[in-house]
Amino acid sequence: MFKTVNSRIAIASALAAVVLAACGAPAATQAPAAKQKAPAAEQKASAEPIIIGVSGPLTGQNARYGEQWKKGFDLALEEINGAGGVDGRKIEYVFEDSQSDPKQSVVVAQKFVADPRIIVEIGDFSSGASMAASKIYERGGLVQFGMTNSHPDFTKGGGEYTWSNSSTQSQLAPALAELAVATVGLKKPAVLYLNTDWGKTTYQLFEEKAKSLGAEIVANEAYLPEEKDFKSALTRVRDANPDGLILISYQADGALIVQQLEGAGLKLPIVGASSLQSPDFLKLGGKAAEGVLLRAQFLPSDPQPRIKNFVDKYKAKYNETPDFFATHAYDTIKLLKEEIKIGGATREGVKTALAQLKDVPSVIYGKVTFDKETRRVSDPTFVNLVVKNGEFVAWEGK
Amino acid sequence: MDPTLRTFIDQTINGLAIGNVYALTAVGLALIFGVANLINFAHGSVYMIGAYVGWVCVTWLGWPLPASFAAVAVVCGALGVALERFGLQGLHRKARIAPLLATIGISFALDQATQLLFTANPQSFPNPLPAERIALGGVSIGAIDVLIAVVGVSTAGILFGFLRFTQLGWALRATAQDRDAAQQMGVDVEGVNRATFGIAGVLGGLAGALVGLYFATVYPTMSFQAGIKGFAANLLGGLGNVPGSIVGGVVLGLVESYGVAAFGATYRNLFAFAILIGVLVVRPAGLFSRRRTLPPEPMTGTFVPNSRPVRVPRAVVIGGIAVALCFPVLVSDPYLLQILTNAWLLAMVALSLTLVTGTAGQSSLGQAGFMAIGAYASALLSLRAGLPFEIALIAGSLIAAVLGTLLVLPAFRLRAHYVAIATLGIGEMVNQVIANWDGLTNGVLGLTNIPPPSLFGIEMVTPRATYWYSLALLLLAALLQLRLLRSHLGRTWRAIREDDVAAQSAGVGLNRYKALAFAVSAGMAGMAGAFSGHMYSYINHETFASSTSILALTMAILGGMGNMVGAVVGAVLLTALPEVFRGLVDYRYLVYGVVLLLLVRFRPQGLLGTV
Amino acid sequence: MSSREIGASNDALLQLSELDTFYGPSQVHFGMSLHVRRGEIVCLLGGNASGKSTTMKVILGLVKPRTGEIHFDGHDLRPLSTPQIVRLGIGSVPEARRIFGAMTVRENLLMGAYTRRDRAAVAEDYERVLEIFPRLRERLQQRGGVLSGGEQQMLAMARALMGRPRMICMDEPTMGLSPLFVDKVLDLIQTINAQGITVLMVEQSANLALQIADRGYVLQNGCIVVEGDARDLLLSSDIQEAYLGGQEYVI
Amino acid sequence: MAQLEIHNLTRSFDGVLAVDDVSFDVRDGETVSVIGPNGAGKTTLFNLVTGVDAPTQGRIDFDGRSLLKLAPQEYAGVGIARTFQHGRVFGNLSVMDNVLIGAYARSQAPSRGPLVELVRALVQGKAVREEERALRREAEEILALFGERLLPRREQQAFGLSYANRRRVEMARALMARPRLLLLDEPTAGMNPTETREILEFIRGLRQRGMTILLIEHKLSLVMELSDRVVVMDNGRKISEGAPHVVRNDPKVIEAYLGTKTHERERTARSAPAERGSGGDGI
Repeated sequence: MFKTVNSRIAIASALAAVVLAACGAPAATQAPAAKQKAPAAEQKASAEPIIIGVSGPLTGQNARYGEQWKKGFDLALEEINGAGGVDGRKIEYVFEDSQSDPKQSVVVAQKFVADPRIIVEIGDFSSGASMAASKIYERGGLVQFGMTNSHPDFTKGGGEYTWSNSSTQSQLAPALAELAVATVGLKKPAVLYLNTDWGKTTYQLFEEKAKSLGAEIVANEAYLPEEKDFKSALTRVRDANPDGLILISYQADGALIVQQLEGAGLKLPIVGASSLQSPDFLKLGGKAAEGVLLRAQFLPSDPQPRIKNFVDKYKAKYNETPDFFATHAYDTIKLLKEEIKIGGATREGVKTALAQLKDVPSVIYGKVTFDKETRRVSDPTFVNLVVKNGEFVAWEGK
Repeated sequence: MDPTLRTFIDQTINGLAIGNVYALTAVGLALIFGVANLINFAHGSVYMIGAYVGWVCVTWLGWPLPASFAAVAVVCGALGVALERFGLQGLHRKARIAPLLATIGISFALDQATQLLFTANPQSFPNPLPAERIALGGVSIGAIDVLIAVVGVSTAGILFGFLRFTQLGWALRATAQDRDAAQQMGVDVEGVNRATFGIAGVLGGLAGALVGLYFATVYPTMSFQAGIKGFAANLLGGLGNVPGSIVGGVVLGLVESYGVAAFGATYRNLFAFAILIGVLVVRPAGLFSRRRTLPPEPMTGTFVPNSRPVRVPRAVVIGGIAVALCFPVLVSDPYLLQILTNAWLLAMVALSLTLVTGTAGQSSLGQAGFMAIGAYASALLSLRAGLPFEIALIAGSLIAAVLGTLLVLPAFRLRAHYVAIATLGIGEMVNQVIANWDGLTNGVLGLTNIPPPSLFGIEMVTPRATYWYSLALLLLAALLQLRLLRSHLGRTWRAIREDDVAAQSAGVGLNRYKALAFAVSAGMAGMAGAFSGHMYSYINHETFASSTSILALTMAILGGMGNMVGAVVGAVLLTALPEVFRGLVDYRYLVYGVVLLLLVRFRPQGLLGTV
Repeated sequence: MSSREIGASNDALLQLSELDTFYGPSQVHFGMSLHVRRGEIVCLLGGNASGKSTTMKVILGLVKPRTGEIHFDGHDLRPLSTPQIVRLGIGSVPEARRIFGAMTVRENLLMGAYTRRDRAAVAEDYERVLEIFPRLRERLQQRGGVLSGGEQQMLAMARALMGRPRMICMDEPTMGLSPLFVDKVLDLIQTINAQGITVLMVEQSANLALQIADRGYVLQNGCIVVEGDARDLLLSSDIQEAYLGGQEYVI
Repeated sequence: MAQLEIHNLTRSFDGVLAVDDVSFDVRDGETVSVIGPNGAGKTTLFNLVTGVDAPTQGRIDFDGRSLLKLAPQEYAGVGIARTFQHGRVFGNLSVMDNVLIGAYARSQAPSRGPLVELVRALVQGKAVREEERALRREAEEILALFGERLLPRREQQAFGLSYANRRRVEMARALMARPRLLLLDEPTAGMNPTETREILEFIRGLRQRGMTILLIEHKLSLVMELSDRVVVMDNGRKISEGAPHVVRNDPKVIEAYLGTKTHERERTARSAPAERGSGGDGI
């Protein structure tokens, strides 16, 4: 039954050797994940591509967000590289899976920092994973560009190397309150919010603004990200007799809530945060999503050319309507391209160029300019949407 | 109708519906535990696959519900059988920890395979049932509630009939009661084993399909929560007790529902685990145990494998340490340094676990909770009290030691599997409390701007500095642990692990040594957590998730129980493997799961063997 | 087949030859041999821990000997699994009865017929067995675990009969029973034997077992030390010596 | 003077009497054996005496102190050591460590609080090292009692030992506690004649050195050779007690072992507890 001791040591040490050897390898051998189909004629043989690092979830609990990002990236790069790239250099990205786990995002951060080809980093997805890596990016002099990081302290974590084009709650929440209280006229709303840094901050800012507008929040229910059964919480909401429901939710949980409303005996006007704006919310919410109002940042069916062009191209490529995350990813790549044009394809260049950007076209915001103090988008615009016949359409008031 | 009464009835219906689903999951686990004496960590994955099969049938193929459910039953039944045949067969003769680990590997592989096939996006599973609701007085019931009730009750009925009136059902019950006697009746117990996994697969798959339909969504990660809740329900009713599991599921559903009604939805899991631990403490064998149990046979050769540990020559260990110390001089790649820094920190956790689980025999799945306590204590002390890093780190690990031990105290009367589940529950509770205790922990917003590790006021922030700092802490911890293991204390702990009854007869009081083991272990895990927190500069309630506990257990088992060198080797391997497989991108956790499974198959006692 | 055992014959239904059996490092059988002829009642006697129960386990394939041979009706049993051996026609009344306590008496009985597919004949046997054991008929729907020790013993025997075995191995069928029940059980064993079923029984109560047996073996520390015709053994003092310790301890 | 006194000990399981009103004592320096056929209640009796199980009625006193209030781990402290029926050794521990555990109750380690113990284990000062060295010497002396059986294997893990050697390790562990009463549960079960003979000689040696022993054993020849007195049990009751040669010729004992030759049986009608199947968690 027992092998000799020597053979076992041999196995163990062989394994260890393989692992360590392989550890050293991937940095050198890993090919960029993006596959470009630019015509050969347009390529300059000598030009090295410009590389963007992406740290995000491709496996694990949040893998679906990483998948959406990829779609947005690929579409944007197809356009940019199809048009010859920047100064004749193609842009590519390296997507490293972090599972949105801080243990792995710091490893990825070190990997990117150490890879001189990488001039800017995008991600990570969750606050825990992103902010654990911020200091590493700051020390490495590599800009960390967050797309989903609305945590109020995110852009403080890595000093002037941390930027984000995610609108903050301080912008979104008051806008949401204005829609719900001032426009729709809810005086006694109930709020359901996701118990994460995002949901909680949004709720607190919403409450502040709603009160100042004269509304009283009769019930507030926080719920965990993995929650699927809202019936008990909704029964509590029902007992508070609200005149409307505010959803500070993501797509899947928001859809579950609207579906379970009827079961809880609730029929109320619903006003949701922009995060609900996704084909998934429509798909998962089905009929129950009809009539939900959103304070959102863009409307896919908006006839404005900047939006229509994007949505059409996206639909042609993926046969689905883009969601908030894919659109953000698309926007971000386009934005970074502008930076590179101004500041050059270096890390320092990216940092300085971000502050100089002015009115960069964006699908979501229309035009983006960064606030140099907060390193976030200044004055983002919002639109009101309503779900009608399974689609988001502009809401023109009652 | 009186609104309070109406609320109560509504919450009861909610609880019954979700409890029904818990019960279906728990029954499968109970059958498997009864027949194969195994906690099946892959059961949640079977449940998830059931949901996907149902979704494919209804939305892609357009099949009616009954046909779809039949397909779910067939596919998941076959999956259960395959799981036993390819993943576990032959392992049940090995130490019990081996098949447990094998099921963890299988669940990794299944979850990842599903994600590759259907993407990670949640898929819409529209409910084909009529939307009308049946009004009963002031409350109303939807068609889906009725469906769940019908499927739940009829499945329980069919299962009852199967167990009572069919030959295979008898064989199954007979095998669960007395394997040897069943064999003497001519029962092919291996076949019964397979059949049990098949039936459990059917039940788990149906539960998954029902939940998919109930919430109109299916997604690959639905497996973990389902598995945990299934265990909880099963444990409430008593491992291996089928009717008990049904009641346990319903009780859990109701308790959660009433708990949410009283305190809010964020307390759902806190409630579930609190009730679980409560029941474990009061009635360790479940709510319905009848048996007054005398001390069972020793765990020797059953849970912890017997093995001759590989004697790693001292020169190799010292050489290894020397190489580790010199590594940053030779290699400057911060990526590699960060991987190894992570490996050293996880090695500390693996060491802490191999002490309490490997050496003292108290299987812990709560190390992440201890890490979180240490991290928050240290971060808060340096943020709010302005303590220097070194002091905060030590204080943090001491607080983790004391709090951790106090939390585990009620679980001291439990044994083997039960300790594992109780500590898993405790770990989850720690994170839930952190998320809900805004005043102290800043709630879900987490703690930002935690000062980086420093030494005598000098910040240690470069990859090399953190590498050496964490390695030094690891070596210090290892040295302390080695000293403990070489003292009478190590001997006493190992004696308790091997045979607590015999140890007692030599005069050893068990609680004292369990407490000491948990204190040292929690302190060490707390230190690793504290260092990580300062290194990350930001922590929240999700930073130290339960998956870290399972990872640490995997490392300890892989290295060999109680084997310190093994724990470090396991930590380095399991930290490095996913990095090695980075080139595989989406496939890496699939490969990781398969590698884990293979390692268990060929070296169930761990790479370096039990000490 | 070994020719070393005295009295080994070609009409033996069961033949054990030169068995060495181990539990881990501990040796139980030391070159043990015995045989059972068709239609016989053979009792295997011996004190506690002499290796009797292990002999039963070896025959049923629950424990495999390290060396030696086991043949039943021309079949080599060593490579066969327990269910395969049971299918060859060996029934068992295990030590401590091993009733399925959470199953009803009826279910226990039908478990005995687990290997059989001839449903009509099973139903016939079911009635027949209940005629032999009328006590069980009164308790058909009760759980096996609530029966008294004697009733459990009956159930175990009835369960073994349900498999229509050619031979039944009984491990201490009288253990822990009151005298009244002991008589009853012994009578029943004779009844079973009269129906043409060969019986190998392990017993500690030598005087009782030898009253109904044709032949007997005495096992001590894993070796057969005495064997012979039941009547001769009953009269000889060898058994008492073997049980309570003779002058010479080491054999 | 009687060291261990058992008065009217009774243990019933669901109304079935496994041990029924048993009384006997073991005096200083005496070797007393308990014998009886399978199911006689010996194991239950042993479980009661060792504190693993609690009696329904009756008293167990040791040196005039009741043992019933003690937790299982407190027995070692009052001077009672035991071995187990199936030989419970610590499989993954070395022979030496197995034996050293035996000295636990009389070592310095547990005498102060757990924190002091932890610190002492970490620091391992002079006193700690001295004690450890002394205990090791003592353990080697005890191992030497078994000749060359264990001493050369003292650093081997116990699970790899032969069965007989594991039993020897168990006995060495019990002796290491320097007990005043040694409880041996079938010390030669599963041993071959030569090994049995060795154990017999070993126990005889202990006896000669004045050890008080309570022995449960199946090999009656060994019991007859070793015991000062023999207690015979059948169906939970004590049916005979006395010197070995007296008990051997007691007709009641012969009948209990061999069964009656006639049908006039005098044994009390009583069933032993159903060992299996009662109250399984019903699948």
